[in-house]
Amino acid sequence: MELAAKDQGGAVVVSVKGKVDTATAPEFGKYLSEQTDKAAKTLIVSMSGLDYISSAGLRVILAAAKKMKEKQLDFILAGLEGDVKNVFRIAGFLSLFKVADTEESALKQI
Amino acid sequence: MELAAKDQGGAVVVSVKGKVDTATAPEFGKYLSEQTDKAAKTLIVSMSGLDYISSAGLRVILAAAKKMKEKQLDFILAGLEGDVKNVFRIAGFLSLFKVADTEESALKQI
Amino acid sequence: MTGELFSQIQLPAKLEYLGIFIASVKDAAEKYGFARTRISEIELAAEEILVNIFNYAYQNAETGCVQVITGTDGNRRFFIEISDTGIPFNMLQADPPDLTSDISLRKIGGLGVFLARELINDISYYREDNKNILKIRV
Amino acid sequence: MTGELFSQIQLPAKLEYLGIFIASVKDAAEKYGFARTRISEIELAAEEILVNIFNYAYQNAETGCVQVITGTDGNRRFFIEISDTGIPFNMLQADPPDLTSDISLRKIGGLGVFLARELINDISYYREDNKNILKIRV
Ligand SMILES: Nc1ncnc2c1ncn2[C@@H]1O[C@H](COP(=O)(O)OP(=O)(O)O)[C@@H](O)[C@H]1O
Ligand SMILES: Nc1ncnc2c1ncn2[C@@H]1O[C@H](COP(=O)(O)OP(=O)(O)O)[C@@H](O)[C@H]1O
Repeated sequence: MELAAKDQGGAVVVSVKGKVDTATAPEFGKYLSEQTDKAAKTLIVSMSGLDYISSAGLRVILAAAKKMKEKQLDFILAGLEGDVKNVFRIAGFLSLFKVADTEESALKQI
Repeated sequence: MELAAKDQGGAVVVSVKGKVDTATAPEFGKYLSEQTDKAAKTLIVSMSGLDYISSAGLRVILAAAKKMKEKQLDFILAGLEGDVKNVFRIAGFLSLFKVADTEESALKQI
Repeated sequence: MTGELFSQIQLPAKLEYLGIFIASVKDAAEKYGFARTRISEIELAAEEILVNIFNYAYQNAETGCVQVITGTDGNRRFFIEISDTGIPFNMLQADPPDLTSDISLRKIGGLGVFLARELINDISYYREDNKNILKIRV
Repeated sequence: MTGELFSQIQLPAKLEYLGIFIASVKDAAEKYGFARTRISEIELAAEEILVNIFNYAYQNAETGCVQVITGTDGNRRFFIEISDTGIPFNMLQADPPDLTSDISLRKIGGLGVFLARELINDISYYREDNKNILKIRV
């Protein structure tokens, strides 16, 4: 799993690549929760490089979304593809969250 | 496993760190054989960072020593310690090869 | 016609062994010839079931083992059998998760069993010799 | 007093699984409480024996499995049992390697069995049900 964050004008973009499973999810959770704690604008989670996610990762995403909601700030999932997108669909997350095909289109939604 | 080589005046020093087991030995073998092919002076294999070696690694060492012998060039094992040194001892390699406690003392033997 | 045993692994029910269990399941699925997407779904279902055993099966007692067997049955169908000696638990009877509330009310968790069941049609459960035995047929 | 099973792993006899087998052996040895050096010796002996099975046991036939079981016996002594269904081979009867020739004449190879035997005093071999069974007691 690789994590990175960058400031993109109107938003903070956190990108997560590789594999988020039960073993790596805690690190992802810590990272994302730091970002939401200090967030003062929209948070975009970019997942175009994500190969695998299990429910431990979905937990982390939902927790971050809840925090952003409390702060009345936008939370967007970007770049969902293939197998990973299917997991989000089954979990009902595609209708729960704002979703954008790419990081760029997410930035345009702000 | 980490491999590195440097030219040290009178010798080429190849250092091998980490773990040489049956899975990593082929890469070590390829590396060492390239070094012996082009060797024109003493070859020192520095093993102070080596944590583990199995017979697949001993094979590689003996093959390199044979090549150096054919070329009538010196071959020295340096920095053997602890568990790894014990494996070399059991295999009879400590009496077979020139051995130096450290890379520095190997360089002094040239 | 008899099936073929591909792998059999029994280790303590601890997260540190997840990688070993998953590697054996993935390799078996690859050997059987499933497509990449199907392998990823099988991996996910196996992870969810295993992690639940790590987390819940031995909650009130010393941690026991999990056994994962992969192979093909008499009809050359791929199977994974996951068994533990923990508290009786039949995931086929677990309550469905909350899939409708909005973000603030949506419960965190409860998705593992659901994902496994959605991804794998044919899972059977039986309890025998104080063991939970899940047989997954793909 | 009965022993405790720590792990049981059965996978195809292929180098790609060496890491899994070794992880199970190392974890078991750590759990038992051996010192670092002893664990390293146990790991080495296990690697040599396993790799020989990968290389030689199924030379003339389809690759079968290796099974590695770790645990303690009735006297709480640590054991590793390694078994395969390959050609009969008793490593306790293998010829000793060349340990005396000088570099040019020294044979390359032949050290694996020797290392395993030097590092572990108590290894027993038996053949049963077309299996080679090595029991290593530490
Ligand atoms: N192997 C098991 N043994 C006992 N209880 C279990 C087991 N697996 C799951 N459960 C129960 O089922 C619930 C739902 O599991 P799951 O869908 O994976 O979601 P989560 O783990 O997030 O709660 C768990 O909270 C637990 O109470
Ligand atoms: N499991 C096995 N089945 C059949 N033959 C074996 C087995 N293990 C070892 N041997 C034989 O014993 C020999 C010595 O093995 P070893 O000491 O590991 O050295 P090497 O593998 O370098 O030859 C091998 O060359 C092989 O002929």
